[in-house]
Amino acid sequence: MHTPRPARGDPVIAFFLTFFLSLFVYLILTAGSGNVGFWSVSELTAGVALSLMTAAIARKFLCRAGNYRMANPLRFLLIPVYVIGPFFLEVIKANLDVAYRVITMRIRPGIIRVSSDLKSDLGIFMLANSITLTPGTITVDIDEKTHDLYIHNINVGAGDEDKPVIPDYELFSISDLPKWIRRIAE
Amino acid sequence: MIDPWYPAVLILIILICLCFARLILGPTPADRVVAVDTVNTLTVASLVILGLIYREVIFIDVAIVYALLSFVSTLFIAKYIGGEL
Amino acid sequence: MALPTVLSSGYGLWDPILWVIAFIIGIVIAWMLWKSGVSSYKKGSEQGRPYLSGNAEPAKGEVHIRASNLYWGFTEGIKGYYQRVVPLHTGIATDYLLWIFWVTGILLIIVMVV
Amino acid sequence: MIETIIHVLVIAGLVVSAILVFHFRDLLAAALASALFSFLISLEFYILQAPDVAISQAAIGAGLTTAIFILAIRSTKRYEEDIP
Amino acid sequence: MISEWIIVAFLSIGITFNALGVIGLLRFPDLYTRMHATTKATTFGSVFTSLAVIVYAISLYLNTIDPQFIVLGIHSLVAAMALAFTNAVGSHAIARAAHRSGILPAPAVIDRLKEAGQ
Amino acid sequence: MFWNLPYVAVVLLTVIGLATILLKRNLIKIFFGVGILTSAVNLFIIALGYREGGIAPIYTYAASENMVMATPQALTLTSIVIGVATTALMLSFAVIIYKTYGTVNVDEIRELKE
Amino acid sequence: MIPGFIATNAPALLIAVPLLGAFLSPVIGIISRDARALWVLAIITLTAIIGYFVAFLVYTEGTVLYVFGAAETALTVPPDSGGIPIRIIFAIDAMSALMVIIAVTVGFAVILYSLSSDSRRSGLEAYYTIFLLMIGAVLGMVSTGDLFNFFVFLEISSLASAGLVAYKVERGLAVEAGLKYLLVSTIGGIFFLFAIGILYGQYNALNIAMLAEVIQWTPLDKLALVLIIAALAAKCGAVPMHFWTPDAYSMAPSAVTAMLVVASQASLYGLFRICFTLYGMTLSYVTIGWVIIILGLLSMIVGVTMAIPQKDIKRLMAYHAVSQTGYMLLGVGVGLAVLGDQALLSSYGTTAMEGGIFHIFNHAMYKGLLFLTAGAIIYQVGTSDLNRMGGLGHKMKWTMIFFIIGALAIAGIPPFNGFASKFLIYESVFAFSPILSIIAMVVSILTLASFVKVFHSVFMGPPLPEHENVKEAPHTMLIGMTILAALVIISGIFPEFFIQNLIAPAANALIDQAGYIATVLGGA
Amino acid sequence: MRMSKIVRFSADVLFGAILIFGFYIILHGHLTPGGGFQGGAVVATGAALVIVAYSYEEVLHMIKKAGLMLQESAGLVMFAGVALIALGLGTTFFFNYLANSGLLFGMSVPFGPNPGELNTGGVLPLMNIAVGIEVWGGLAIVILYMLSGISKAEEA
Amino acid sequence: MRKELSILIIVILGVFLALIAVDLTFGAPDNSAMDDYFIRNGQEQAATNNIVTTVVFDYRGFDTLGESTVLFTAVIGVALMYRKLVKGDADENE
Repeated sequence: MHTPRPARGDPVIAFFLTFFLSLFVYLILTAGSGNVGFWSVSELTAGVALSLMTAAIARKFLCRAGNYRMANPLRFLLIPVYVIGPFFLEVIKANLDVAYRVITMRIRPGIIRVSSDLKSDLGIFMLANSITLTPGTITVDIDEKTHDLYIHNINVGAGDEDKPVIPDYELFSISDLPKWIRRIAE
Repeated sequence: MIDPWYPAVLILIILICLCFARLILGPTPADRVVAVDTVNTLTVASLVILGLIYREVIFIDVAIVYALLSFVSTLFIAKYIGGEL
Repeated sequence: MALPTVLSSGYGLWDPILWVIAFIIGIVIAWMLWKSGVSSYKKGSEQGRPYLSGNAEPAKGEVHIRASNLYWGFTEGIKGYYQRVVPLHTGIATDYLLWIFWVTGILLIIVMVV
Repeated sequence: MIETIIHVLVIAGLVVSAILVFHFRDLLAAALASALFSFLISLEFYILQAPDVAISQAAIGAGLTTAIFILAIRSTKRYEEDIP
Repeated sequence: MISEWIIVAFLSIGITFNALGVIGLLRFPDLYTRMHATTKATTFGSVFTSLAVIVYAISLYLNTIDPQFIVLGIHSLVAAMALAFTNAVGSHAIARAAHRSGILPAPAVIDRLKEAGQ
Repeated sequence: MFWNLPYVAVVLLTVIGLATILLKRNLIKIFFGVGILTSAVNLFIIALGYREGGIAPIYTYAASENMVMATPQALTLTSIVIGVATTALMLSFAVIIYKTYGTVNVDEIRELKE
Repeated sequence: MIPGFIATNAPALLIAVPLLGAFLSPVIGIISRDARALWVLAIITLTAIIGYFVAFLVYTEGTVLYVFGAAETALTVPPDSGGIPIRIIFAIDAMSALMVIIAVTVGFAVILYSLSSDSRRSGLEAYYTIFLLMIGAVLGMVSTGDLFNFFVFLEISSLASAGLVAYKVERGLAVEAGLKYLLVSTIGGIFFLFAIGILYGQYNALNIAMLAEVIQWTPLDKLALVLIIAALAAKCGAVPMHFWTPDAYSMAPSAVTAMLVVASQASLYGLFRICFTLYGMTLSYVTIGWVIIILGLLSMIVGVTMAIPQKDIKRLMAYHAVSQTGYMLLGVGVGLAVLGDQALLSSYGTTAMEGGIFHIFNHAMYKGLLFLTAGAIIYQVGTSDLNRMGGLGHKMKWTMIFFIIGALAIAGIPPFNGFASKFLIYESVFAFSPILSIIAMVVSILTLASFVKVFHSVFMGPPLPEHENVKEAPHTMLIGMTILAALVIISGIFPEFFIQNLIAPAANALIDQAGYIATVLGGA
Repeated sequence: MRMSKIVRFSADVLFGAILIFGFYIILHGHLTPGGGFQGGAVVATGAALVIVAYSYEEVLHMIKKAGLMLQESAGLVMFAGVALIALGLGTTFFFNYLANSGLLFGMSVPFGPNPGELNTGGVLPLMNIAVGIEVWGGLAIVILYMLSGISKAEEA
Repeated sequence: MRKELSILIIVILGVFLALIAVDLTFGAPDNSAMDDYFIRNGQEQAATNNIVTTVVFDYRGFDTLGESTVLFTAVIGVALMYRKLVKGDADENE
């Protein structure tokens, strides 16, 4: 329940972070409306106004944990790279795997415990979603304190059932997704 | 070359109808939730394609609303099943 | 301002002013009758007490005839009717709706056929 | 032609999900079927060229009505009693 | 011309995986394995059908410089992203809820979560 | 007849909704029936406004002389809002009733009768 | 004296003022209780003034038209539309004006009464909000000339009434009654919407006048008419769809009950408006007329006989409300049944309709008065069970006098207004069919009998020991009752004044379908 | 009870996105499908997302019932007020006095297919905003109240 | 007994409602004068591209006020149901 209290200057950062993110979303949604770049003047004005409103309302939500590492725009640029690059490859492999198992029904399910050294909310979140969308694994539960993930694996590797905890990078075969996530979020 | 979009939508709708089987059979509510979730995903896909078929750009908004909001009802049901509500 | 008072239905007439006058006359007559009563009556004395064949007067609350005892004869007289109609008021919401649907259905049959 | 088949299938799904709402004893499952019904009727509105109504039905039927129903089921009973 | 082939390829990939997901939903023995099928395969398939739409939009935009196809492409992309995002979180929520409500993976070889007693 | 498909669906949905209302005894289930009935009416009104090959009544890039009618969509929007408002109120009634009566079976919610 | 734009826009303000008052009342309620009471009082007074002003306009200058969103208030048909009204039109003719008068009068009296009768309770800001919404909805229902608009206001009044019926949440019973009412009105609303869809699908119009001009008598029209009749008759509590009436009326707070009577009558108004103005001569008036007459007869008989054995004072009065609704249906139904025959219509049909419509007015007044006295009794005694009352005549003199006035009026004893309308109904219905008239008289006698029972068991007898410290009702409650009682007496002593100036124009407005169409569509 | 950390975080992220998306739908009601009611429902669903992800006690700190009620009233008053201004201008209730006037939202639109421009529509965007505010408050407050019923039921 | 009556009336109503499927034609409305007017003039009169919004807020704006009021009423009703009770509420209980 206890969340770290944000420092003094932080609400301003939170406000502007929310503002720019929502402005970004708004501009994406209204692209193609006019001549100033892709946008018309009225759309830009409305976008700024609405984003200010959104920021006023939602600023407490986006940066709830008081973690402002994401205020660095370079990290945002990494996210699409991550999604299009290694993550996408994993997803393709995952789907081929699922296709294989759907057709052959060769499964060996079990719930295993995976440890990771990720600490930030975003990192855990990205790891959990990556796990859910990649080969044979679904995040079932999370240990709120140690941030260990409980994962349902459709095909538990031989010998894995004896280990109490499995490190996270063993789940991914093509590339080391946890490393990427660490680079983005930590 | 024939227009590929309509057959695609047709197959998606047929798949939606197949999901009914799991909805009827599903032994636990959780299975049914999974079936409904699948239907949502497929519906969003078909909405996007239908929007293209009708040559109406603005129709895609419906798909976005759909994708975002079905999530909320899924969460409500999941919270209820998990006994946390 | 001359207010028209006579109510006419095409078949009969009704003048409330006449009626009020008659009513007032009736009240005057009643008042005169009341005036001619015994003048030695005193309020609160022995004269005001009810005479119940020499028995003691029951407590105040007992004298009052409660509502459910009124019209016992009437309800008993058309008991057959009440036995049919009262159970229709089941208090179940869907029964109310069923009635509405049946009325709709019967009206449909009537209107469509006629 | 193919449009007609799509239309028929959506309507068939609509009717089937309505029947499922009628059929399920578990109110939670009925709520799910009702949510599905909302999705499909929204799709039907979409096919009938009414995107405004489709958005409205998706937002209301998919998101809020289901949520309200779940909350109400949570505060009352989950299973329907057997009919005597 | 080449765009048409890409579109058809993407569409068929998308539909194939959607179909696989639904077949998995019907065939697999218990909840968690079904969720494997539906979450991954249908998300992937739907993203690919959206990608087909996006490719179509791009190809049309390159032919006719008409901003409506930008809108079409971007909105389809947003829909696909929203879908991927919500599906992953949603299936996690369902899995967690199912495990909490006592549905155990039927032929499981190991269940650490149950051992952990959560 | 075959082309009247949405109307056939409306009739079927209406019948299912009525059946849910009348044959089920659980209040929440009855509300589901009301919801189905409302959706059936909405579908009916939308289907009234459809024109073969028409596009949505929104002027955008798409050019077509043939637009489907706008008024039914406006009416249906209103009707959907009314539906959700009614549902919310009815469900809160059901919750309160469950708190006081301990049941949501309509056969047992009949303190008021006769 | 009145600014010009208020005068021209009075019909819009008639709805806008109570709605705005309702929207703001939760905010005002935060400030203080007195501010809220003052606010509600100011709003209802303003509404009443506007209502009387609109009615005055209608009775002096003929039908008032108001087109929402047009450049001018009376521009019903835009010049380039080819003779089709495209916007929502308020067409307030004499019948609507009568209902407006009823609604604002009862609303004013009831709010005055309610200011003290409900002051001890919680949730008052919401309570007055819904109350104002309900009054606004009734005003909207009676003044609109558009089918879908009518439906919207019908739903507002349903939801508001249901919320108010369930106001005494702590009893559980009240919520049950509210739920039943809400279910019935929801189904009614769905039927009504279905009918609107059918009519719209055939004729592509929603305006009543426009529809009336083009309507035929196809099977679909028959279906629509039956759905509308079922929905609205259920909403106004005609037997055999009256079952919600006693539940809802007995469980609602008394002030609400008095207003519920008006809301029911607004539904009744809708029924008449659709039968006469929308369908008019096209429907087979004999069939529909007899349907309405039979509904009315059943209502009269079942209502009054069910009332006699009741033990709850408000439940008894509720059954009487059902029974009195029967009179209105009977009177107007006779008018409808002879609508096609001009000779019969002028010889007794019009009189019957005048009786029925006058009864609407009278019923709102005396039934409102009776419910208010019942509320005062319950407020002071703390129970609504007749068996536990008695001897209150010594303690609550004014309430007793008002009760006597109301009871004599409902029983049709001269010189109160109930007699006047019943007299018209008896006389004219006797010419139509003597049996009906005799039944109506018997029902009237039974009504008197059951009110003698109430009077005896509440006010007569020795003072009961459990009611030692019962006092007279507070002043605002008495003021509310006084307004209604005065109207009961005045309209009883000068019935012909009311008939000639209010009722006869209303009846003629109902009959004169062609005039309505010409006024609405020809105003361009 | 609150849901797992992943869901909570996604609710936090999505809340802003849904909010801005709802505003987009509200403001573009006169150009694209949507409008006040739909957008308001979307925003209210965003509030429902936060409500479902956190526990009732936490939600009470984040979202205030009184504020939502005020918001609802304010939206409706604004809606009726925008319509009532027309009376002061000598026209009728609900007259679209801003359309084609050149003022705010007052640009004219040529007949026929065109992509649309935000600065059009007269009073319609204002009404859309008003209805959006109202629906947002109303639907969110319904869910909050239903939730409060549950927590009361557990106390008893 | 109730069950049989219910099924019978459902069948009757279903048969009569089937009239709409027989008598109306889907996809080709008989009359469309009012809507043609909206589609022709709505865009210019209200300066709006979305005709549905034009109808909702301009031509039938008053309905929308009513619609919002319905929602408001329901919300206030729900608030009334879940309100905290005070002592004065119990006064009129039996």
